[in-house]
Order: sequence, then C-alpha cells, then structure tokens
Amino acid sequence: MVELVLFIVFGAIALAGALSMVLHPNPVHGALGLMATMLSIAVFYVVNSGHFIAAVQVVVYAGAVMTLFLFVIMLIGVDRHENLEESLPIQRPLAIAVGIAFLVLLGLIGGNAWITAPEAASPPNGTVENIADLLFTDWLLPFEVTTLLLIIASVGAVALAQYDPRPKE
Amino acid sequence: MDFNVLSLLIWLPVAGAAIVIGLPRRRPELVVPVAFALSILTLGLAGFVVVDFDLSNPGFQFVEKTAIWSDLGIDYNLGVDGISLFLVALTSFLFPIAIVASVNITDRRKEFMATLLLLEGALIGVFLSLDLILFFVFFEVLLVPMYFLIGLWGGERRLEAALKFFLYTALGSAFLLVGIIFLSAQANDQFGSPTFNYLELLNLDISTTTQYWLFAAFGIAFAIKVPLFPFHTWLPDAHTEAPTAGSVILAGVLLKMGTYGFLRFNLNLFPHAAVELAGFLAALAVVGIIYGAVVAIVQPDIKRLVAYSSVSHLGFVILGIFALTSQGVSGGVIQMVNHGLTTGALFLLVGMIYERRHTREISAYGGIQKVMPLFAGFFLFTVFASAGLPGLNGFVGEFLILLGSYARHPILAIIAAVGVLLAAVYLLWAYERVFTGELDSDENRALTDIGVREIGILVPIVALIIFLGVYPKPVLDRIEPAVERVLDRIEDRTGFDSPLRISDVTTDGVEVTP
Amino acid sequence: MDVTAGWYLALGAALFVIGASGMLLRRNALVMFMSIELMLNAVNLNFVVIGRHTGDLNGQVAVFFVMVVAAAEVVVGLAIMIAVFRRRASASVDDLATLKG
Amino acid sequence: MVDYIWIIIALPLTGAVFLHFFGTRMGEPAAGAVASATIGLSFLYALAAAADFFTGSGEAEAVHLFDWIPALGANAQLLWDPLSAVMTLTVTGVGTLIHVYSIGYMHGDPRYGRFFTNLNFFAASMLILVLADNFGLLFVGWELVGLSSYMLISFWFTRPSAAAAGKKAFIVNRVGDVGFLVGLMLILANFNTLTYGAVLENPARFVTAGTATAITLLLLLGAVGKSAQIPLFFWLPDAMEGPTPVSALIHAATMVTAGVYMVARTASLFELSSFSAGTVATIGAFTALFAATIALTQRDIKRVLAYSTISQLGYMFLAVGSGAYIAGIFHLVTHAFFKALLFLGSGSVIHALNDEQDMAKMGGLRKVMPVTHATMVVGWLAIIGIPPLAGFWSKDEILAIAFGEGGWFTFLWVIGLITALLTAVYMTRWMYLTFWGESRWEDGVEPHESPPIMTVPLIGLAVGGAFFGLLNTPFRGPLRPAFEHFLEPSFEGVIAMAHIPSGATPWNLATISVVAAALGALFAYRRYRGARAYEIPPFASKRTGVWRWVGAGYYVDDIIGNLLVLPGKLVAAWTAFVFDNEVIDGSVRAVGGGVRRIGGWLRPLQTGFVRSYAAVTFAGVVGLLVWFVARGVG
Repeated sequence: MVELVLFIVFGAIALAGALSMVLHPNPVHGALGLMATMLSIAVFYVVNSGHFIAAVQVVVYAGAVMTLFLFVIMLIGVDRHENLEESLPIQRPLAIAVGIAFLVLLGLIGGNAWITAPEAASPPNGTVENIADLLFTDWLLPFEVTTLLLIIASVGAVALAQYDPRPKE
Repeated sequence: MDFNVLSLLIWLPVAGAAIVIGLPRRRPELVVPVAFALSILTLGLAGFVVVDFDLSNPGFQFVEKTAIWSDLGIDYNLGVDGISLFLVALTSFLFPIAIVASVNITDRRKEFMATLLLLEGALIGVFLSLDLILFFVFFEVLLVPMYFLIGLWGGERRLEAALKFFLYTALGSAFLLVGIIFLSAQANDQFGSPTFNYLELLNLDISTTTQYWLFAAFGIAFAIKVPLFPFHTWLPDAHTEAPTAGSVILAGVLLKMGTYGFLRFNLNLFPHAAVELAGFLAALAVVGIIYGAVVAIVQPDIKRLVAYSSVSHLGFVILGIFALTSQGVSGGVIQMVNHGLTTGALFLLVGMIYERRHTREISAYGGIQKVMPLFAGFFLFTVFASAGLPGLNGFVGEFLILLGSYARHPILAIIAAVGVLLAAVYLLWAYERVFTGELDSDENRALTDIGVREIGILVPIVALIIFLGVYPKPVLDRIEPAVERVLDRIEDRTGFDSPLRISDVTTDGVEVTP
Repeated sequence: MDVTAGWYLALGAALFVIGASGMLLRRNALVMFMSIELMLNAVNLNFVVIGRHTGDLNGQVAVFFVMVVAAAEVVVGLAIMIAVFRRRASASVDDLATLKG
Repeated sequence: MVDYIWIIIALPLTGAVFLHFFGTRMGEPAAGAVASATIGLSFLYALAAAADFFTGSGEAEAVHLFDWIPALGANAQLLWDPLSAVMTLTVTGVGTLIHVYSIGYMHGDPRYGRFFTNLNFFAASMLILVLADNFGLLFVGWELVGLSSYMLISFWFTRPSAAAAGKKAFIVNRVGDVGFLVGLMLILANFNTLTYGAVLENPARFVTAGTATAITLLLLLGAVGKSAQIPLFFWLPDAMEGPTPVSALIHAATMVTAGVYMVARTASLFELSSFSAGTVATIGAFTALFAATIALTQRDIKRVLAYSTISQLGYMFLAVGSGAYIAGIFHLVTHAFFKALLFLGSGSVIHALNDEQDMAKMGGLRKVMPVTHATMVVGWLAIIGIPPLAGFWSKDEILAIAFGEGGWFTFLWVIGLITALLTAVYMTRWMYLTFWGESRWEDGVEPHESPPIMTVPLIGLAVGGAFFGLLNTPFRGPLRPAFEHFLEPSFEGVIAMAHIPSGATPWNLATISVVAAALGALFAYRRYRGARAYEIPPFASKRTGVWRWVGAGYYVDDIIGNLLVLPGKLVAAWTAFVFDNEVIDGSVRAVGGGVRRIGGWLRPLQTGFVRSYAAVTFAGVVGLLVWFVARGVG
C-alpha cells in the first residue's frame, strides 16, 4: 500500500518533471524539471532495493550532472525563453507519430510477453558491499576500463575547453 | 634451415619502413642510403633463397607455419616453390633500383622511401603466402602504399588515377574474398573444420559447377590485376601518373600478382574449370596481345605506350599459362620475370628523360640520340629486349609460350605471333620518332646524357636481360619442376591430357619414336 | 493492490518516450542532451526493476556503469557544446547543418 | 678443331664487345683493324676446320656448347657440315674483305668505332645463323642479323630517311619472321623438337605431305622476308640508306641470302611438297624478272644494284625451288663475290664524287679511277654471265636445271632467260652511266682513285668473281665440279636433288643465254654510249606511260603505304582513341558515373539536421519493434 502511494506520487512527479523539460521553453526550467524526475527515480531505486545506486543517483545525477547542466546553461547564456516553432517540415508530426507508435508497440509487447520469468523469492539487496563484491569480481575488467574512459573524457574536456577557434592576435 | 628466411624477407622491408620513418628529420641525407641498404639486404636474402633452393624438390620449400586463429583455420604459413621463387627475386631486385632511381624526389622523401619499403614487404608477402587469408591481406594491404605512391608523388592527374586504380582493384578483391571464404566453408563441410591453408584446400573435392563460380570469383580479381582485356583501362592512367619508381614497381611486380594468382590458385584449386575455360582465357589473352599492341602504336605519350605494351606482354603470360603445356606455363613464369625487367627498364628510361625534359609527349622529342648516345643505346637495347629479340630475355619467354601454346590453341598461338610483329612496330616507331632525325628544338639540344648513377641503375638490369636470354637454364631448372607438378595435378584430377610436356621433347638428333 | 514490475516498466516506457520526443522536438542542444539523460534514466529504472523481479543484482551493476558512462559523456558533450557555442554563438542544432549532402 | 668451332662466332663477337667499349677511344684505323683481324682470324679458322671436307674425309659434326631451352629441343649447339662450312667461308671471306675496305671507306666518320662494332656484331650473328644446329638457334641468328641490319641501315640516324629505312627493314623482316615462327610451332608440334638432326633426317616419318607443305610455306614466308622476294622485297632498296660496305656485306653478299640458305638447309622438308618447291621457284623467277625491270629505270647507283640483288636472289630461289640446291648455293657464293664487288666499287665511286649517288652526275670515271674501273668490268661481265667468269657458270647451271625439270619450269626458264637479257641491259647501262661516256660531274667535284685500303679488297673480290666459277664447271678433268662434290654430303638424304640435263642441251642453253646477254649489252651500248644528263631515263627522254610505273618501282611502296600502313594507323587510332577510350574506358567511367548519379539522388536524404537523423533512427527502432511484434504475434 505504501509502495502504491509512493508509486503514484513520485510517478506523477517524474512524469511531470519529464514533460516540463520537454515542453517548457526555458531550459533552466527544463533542467529543474529533470532534476525532479531524477530524484523521484532515486526513490524508486530505494523501493526496489537499490540502496547504493539510489545514493549515486542523487549525488552524481541529480547533484553533479544536473548542476553541470545548469552551469553550462548559464555560461553560454541560453537561460531565456526560446522559440518553440518547428522549422523542419515533417519533424513534429513524425516525432509524435513515432512516439505514439512506440508506446503502442510497447503496450502490445507488454500485453503479450511481459516478463515471463517468475518473480524471485527475495529481491536482491543492493548494498554497497554486495555491489562492490560484484564489481571487483565479475565486472573487474569493465570497471577498470571505465576508469580509462573517465580519464579520456576529462582530458578531452580539458582539451576542448582550451580550444579557441578565433585566430590568435 | 636455421632461420626463418622467408619471414625475414617480408618483415625486413616492413621494419625498414619504420626505421626510415624514424630517422631524425635533421639528417635527410641518411634516408636514401638507409633505405637502399635495407633493400639490398633483402635482395641478399632473396639471393640466398635462390641459391639454397633445392632443384630436386618440386614442392614448397623453406616452409614456415604458425597458427594465427586456429578456430577459423587461419595460419601464418609461408613457402616458396619454383613459381614464386623468381617473382620474389624479381621484387627484391627491382626495389633497390627503384630507390636509387628516386633520389631526386625531394618532397617528403622519407615517407616516399618508407612507402616503397612497405610495398616491398607486402609484395613479397603475396608471393610467399600459403594461407589464403594471409595472401588476401597482403594482396589488399599493398594497395595502400601504391595508392599513396600514385596519389602523393604522381603527375598532374594523380588523384583521379590513384582512385581509379584503387577502386578497380578493390572491386576485384571483393570477389576474391567471397571466393576464399566460400572455399573455407567448403573445407568446413568436407574436413569438419574451416581452413585457409592452401595446401589443405588442394585436397578439396569441388563440384564442377562450383569450380566455375569460384574460378570466376578468383579470376575476376586476378584479371583486373593482370590486367586482362577488357579490364585494362586503369593501367595506362595509373602508369602515366605514377612516379618512376611507382611505374617500375607497378609494371615490374604488381601486375604479376594477377598472373601469379591465376597460376597458383585458379589452375591448382579449380582444375576442371581451368581446363574448360582455358580456351576462353587464352582467347582473351590473345585479344589483349593484339589489342594492347595496336593501341600502343598510336599513343602520343611514351608512358602510355609502355603501359599498353604491358597489356600486350602480359597477354603472352596468360596465354602461356592457359596453354596448359609444360613449355607454355614455364614460358609464362619466366616471361613474368622478363617483363618485369624489360618494362621496368623502359619505365626507368622514360623517367630519366622526363626528369630532364618534363614531358612525355613523343612529338616533343626527335634526334636526341645525338646528344644522348648512351641513353639511346640503353633505350634501344631495352626496346629490343621488349620486342622479344632472340639472345635477350624476352625471347626465351615468348618462344616458349608461343611454341608451347600452339599444341593446345593453334589458332590463338598463330594470332599471338602477330603480336611479336606489332611489338616491333610500336617500339621501333616510337624509337624512330624520339631518337632519330634532326635535333630541331633548343630544349632537346640542351639535354645531357645520363650520368654514373643512372648507368649504375641500368647496368644490372641489362646484365640480367642478357644473362636470361643467353643462359636461362638456371631459371628454367628451378621453374620447370614446379610447373610439371601443377600440370601433373591437373592431369591427375581431370583426366586432361596435356598435349606437350617436357618429357615429349628430345634435344638430340637420335631416333625419335613417332 | 500490489505494485508489480509491470507498473514500473510502463512508467519507464513513458519516460523513455518523453525523452525521445524531447530529442526530436527541441532544437536546443542542451535540452536535447537532457532528453538523452532522461532516456538513460528510464532504462536504468527498468534495469533495477527487472533486477528486483528476477533477484539479480547485476542489473544494478549495469546501472552503475551506465551512470559512469553518462557522466563521462556529459563532460565531453558539454565541452563540445561550449566549443561550438564559442564559434557559432548559438545552441540550436539546426544551425549545425554543414554536413548537408 | 671442329670441337672449338664456336671460336668462329666468338672472335667477331668478342671484337664487337671489345669495340663497343673501347672502339670510340681507339679511333681509326685501330678499331677497323681490330674488327678486320677478328673476322679474318675467323676465316682462317673456318678454313682450317673445313680442311677435312676439302679432302673428302670430313664428317658432319654437331658441337654442343650449353643448354639453352632444352624444353623446346633448342640448345646452343653448332653444326659443322659442308653446307655451313661454305656459308661460313663466304661470310667470313667476303666479310673480311669488306671489313678491310671499310677501314678506308668510313674514314673520318665521327662514329667510326661504333660502325665496326656493329659490323663485327653482324658477322657474329650471321655466323650463328649459318652454324646453328637447330631451328631455335637459326631463329636467333635470323633475328640478330635483322637487328644488325637495322642498326647499320640507320647508322646515319640523323637522316630521317635512314632511320625510317632501318625500321622498315626490321619490320618487313618481322612480317616474314611471324611466318617463320608459326613454322617453328608446326615443327615442334609434329617433330617434338627443333633439332635439325631429328627434323631433317627423313621427315616423312612424322609428317604428311600436307603438313610439310604448311611448314615449308611458312618457312618460305620467313625466307621471302629475309631475302627480299615478292611480296616482301620492298625494304631492300630503302636499305641502301646505310653505308655502302653495309649494303655490300649485309644486303648483297650474306644476310639476304639467308633465305636461300634456309631453304637449302631444309631441303628434305621441301622435297616432301612439290607445291612448296614450285612456289619457291615461281616466286624466285618472278622476283628476278620484276626486280630487273625496275633496275632498268633507276638513277641512284646503289638502287640499281639493290634491285639487281633482288633479281639475283630470285635466281637462287628459282634454283632451290627447282631442287638445284647446290646450284643455288653456288650462285649464292659467286653472287657474294661479284655483287659485293659491284657495291664496293660503287662505294668507291660515291666516295670519289663526294657522296654523289645520282648516276646522272657521273660518267667518264674510267680515266680517273682505273683500278676501280678494271675491277668493275670484271664484276659487270660476271653478273651478266659472260664465260668464263663466275656468274656464267652459276647462273647457267640454274637455268639449265630449270629447263631440265620441264613443265612449268620451262616457263620459269623463259623468265630467267629474259631476266638474263635485262640484267645485261641494266648492268651495261650502269657501266656506261658511271664509268664510260662523257663526264657529267657537278662543278668543283674532282674525282680521284680510292686509297689502296679500298682498292685491294676490290681486287680480291674481282679475283673471286673471275675465277670462283671454275670450281663448278660441268667439265670433267681439272675443272671437275669440285664445289658440287664438296657440298653433296649435306644433301645426301635429299632424293629429289636436280642435276644438269645431260648431253648437248646444256651447251645449247648456255649459248642461248650468252647470246641473250650479248644482245642486252649491245642494246645498252647503242642506247647509252653518248648518254647525257637529261637522257638518263631509260628508253625515252621523259618518263611516260609504263616506264613511269616501272621507274617508281611499280608504286609498291605507295600501295603498301596507302593500303596497309595508313589504314593500319587509322584502325589503331580508332581503337585507341575511340574504342579504348570511349567504349571500354567509357564503360568503366559509366559505372563510376552511375554510382555518382545514384549518390546524387540519395543526397537530399542527408539534410544535415541532427534531429532528422534522430527521427529516422527512432522510426527505424519502431520498425524493428513492429517486426518483433509481428513475429511474436504471428
């Protein structure tokens, strides 16, 4: 019963946040809406026993990433209403049609073949220890590779930030 | 064998390319000597292989084999037999010459030399590979340095020519790859595991219809490379635009990959199809012989003329190979070497005069024998070697091919003999227009004769041309056992009876049983 | 009334489609970028939910990796965007059509 | 001695190689001396090696040097038998004299050393040709003499006409060589070897008459090219562009007789096919007449001799075609003497008149060039067949044998007889215009006798031309036919060998031909005794009617040029620039263009808008889902 309440409340918040991001002409509002969505998803993680990743979600996503977004929005100065008129000819109807079709199809699939596996007796416990166990045993190599990825990304970001297209005086 | 000489032959030039690239930029004068020394070292290794080659063994020698990917049956498998032996030797012989001929290249010299060395390694790899995937990799890889040779250091229309060359040959390779993979799949069906090992694929039992398809797949790739009429139009463009070294290598060695491929793969792997289609391919070859010669007659550009002469000469090689007689096939093999030497020399000579006069138009010249007597002498010599004058190398090959192919394709052989006449027509006419008559322009009067370096380039070729023409025995002795083995295999597999074998011929005047 | 995995999956699907629509409808590069993040979150939710349904913790590990990759992607993506903005003074992707055939 | 027979070839070859590198530095006359010495030594060696044949104790011997192309039965193997001995002696003997003569003739030429290099190289090639023991090596020599001929004709390469003539000679020869080559293909296919021994000894074991006809006709094509017979004769007059010693050695005495030698060598094949033999004889007879008519009209001192050579070679073909192989070879040798003599004499004249070759500007040279004149008289009498000079014996033997064969050959005999008459006319005309009558030299030209280095070889050749014929007279006793006995072993297996008819016939025939020659000479004497420059054309003061045709060599060059060479070039140009460029390369380019066009159609799809791409991608995802659902539901 509690879960149902949580689902309805935070589900509504998540949808609202998502919609506001897409529909609101001001990117700052959109970013805030997305942040709300992410926080509610963090709640769902907790409900689904993903304690560690819920924390990560809040800290990394809702915290760091979204802050970065806001920061950039402010930096390049697009923090005002923008024109939402569509310039590409069939983009908007196509996008909407495809989106609806996608939902319908997912619904069809859901109706026919949702999850066929039986529900597990006990949900997994996503504590830091358990996740760490998996990360440093089965997923060690990908884990190490992500470090490489992160280094490359940070170096790339620095290099891009230093790049100045204007000719030197 | 204590060391893997064949691997060394391939990888020494490749490593050499890296060494040349790594030379300090402040010491540009080191580039040519280092590249030259490396190519000479490769030539030495090739010489060792030729000398150490066992005449009594018709199979592959110096074999090396290491599995690369055993699940798919891909090996690193090298070996040399009488057919590939002299192509490897020719390759390693032409590269030092090409390097010395290119010392006047100032634009990105280091990269140029490295490209040449890379090309050498890949070319040797093609001739030595006994694994089809390895073969294909080398076959494709060498397109890249060749593309850059033409595209970076070529003439005015170099990009167009390089692109045409690349796309045309890559198109052929696509068919080749499909054929190779299909063969491996057949091996999987028959042996239970896929393999790309040439020697194992020889044991495949392929139905005649399938052989036709595979013959076509392999054949198109090789026909484009040869090039066989009507796939030849990339050749004049590529030759004309390529720098001298590029033309020498292109004509001298690259084209031989096609003829070599026909002999090594089409004849051996698909004997039924080869026997059935021999007439068709020989006919195409003869069309090429006549056609190339006729078109060469009126070319206004010397390089194009030589390029079309290649079409004609390689027609002889294909005719010899598909004569399916000992004489024809061994003539074809030795003619590959001969053509590499004579056409290589012709391109070198054209390059020398182009360096001085910056035009390839025949009509721009005239009477220059007066100011360049040495050059004219070398040119005339090469012209006659190319026209198949007895006593020089070209004749040995053409004679074997013509007499060897008569036994199976009499009409075609007779038509091909006309090609010998046409060769004299286009070459001597060009010689007449360039070298004889009055010296009537100031630019021509100001020409200087060739110097020590240029003579040094030409003399080894000339010496080989004479040697092969007068005493081809050491070469024929190594080629013939391998050729006999190919024909034995074909006769054995298909019940085809080759009309002329070496054992049929007597050399003394004693009684011959009819 | 139990909240089964299906409910969450439906929610995930809805979020995903909203994200995708944002991708297609908005021309502000930053908003498009955020839409991508939304789609990633939607999928992450599905990972976790299915993980709970099947009792498998690996779903959460996958989410962890997605987050890492997304973080890296955001860093680079935003850097690119700043670089582009410096040159073009516009955040509209419709202005970046020089690769038009 | 015979084992080292290769020395005969090696000597001039070494000379050529040596002179190639050092000839220019040595200068004259050292280079000429070296060249003459090498070929002279070859002659002496050949003489010594042939000693056994003179005594009648010699056996034909094959000397194996090294393997060349054993797969074709063609090795470097030499054959020393009477026939090759005769040829070797002729080549080296006449060759030596011409080499010596050249020392003087080429005096002052800037490429003096190179000339002797080429001359020596030619001698070596010709010796390979005559000494070869298989068709492969024969072909080597055959082509190498063509090469030397090419280089020597275009020796003065700055003259476009010389360069063109050299090329023409080589290419026309190659036309014949194609026939030769195909003949070799047939030989290999039928005999499985190219070795003389296996092919020529009783070839009927392997081939039918039909095959033999094919082989011999193909070989004949080669011979016709080399020996300048109809239809491939037209290169020889142009070949006179070369220095005169070259014309004497290559285009009179030796190389052009290679065709005759080859037919004689392959006699056992030719006798299998009476059709081929008849063709040889007919070609010979008609060429003889045809060339003689053209010779009547020429003004150039050397071109008269060139057509005369073609005509005389025709006699030799008539001989070997009639089965008179020995008579053919005999005429070959005597002709080598007197025609080389005539050429060298004309060279002496050209030299004396500062390179003037037009007979209209000669005349009256008898007084200033007594030695040359005297030797030329010998040559003149020899070629028109006045006994007892060489030409009489050899030519009349041929005519007598042809008459004796009967049938069609009687007709050929008539042609031969007419040719003999014409020969007397044009040679007497030649003598009148050059040596006798009034002098018509250009102003400032002061002719002089040539130096001894040139006149001594003339005398040597004159002696040969005068007396060599006595080696093969039909008489018994001291003048027995020694030559025939000498050569006979080479033709042992040839059954159809023809001989002079017996009884009084030969004497009557000889009388007829001598009378014909005398009539011809008399006619020319009446016509040309007071010849002045404007009267040079043959029988009328202007070239009209048929004489214009004859004078232009029946326009053969023009016909070939317009009917063969020009259309050939047009076809080649069409093939190269239209067919190759537009059809073949055009289709290649069309494929490329097609791809490009399709790319052009698809190009608008790439709008450049990221969002369009995203939409299409998403649509693709939806499409995939539809497929999944369809499969899942279906």
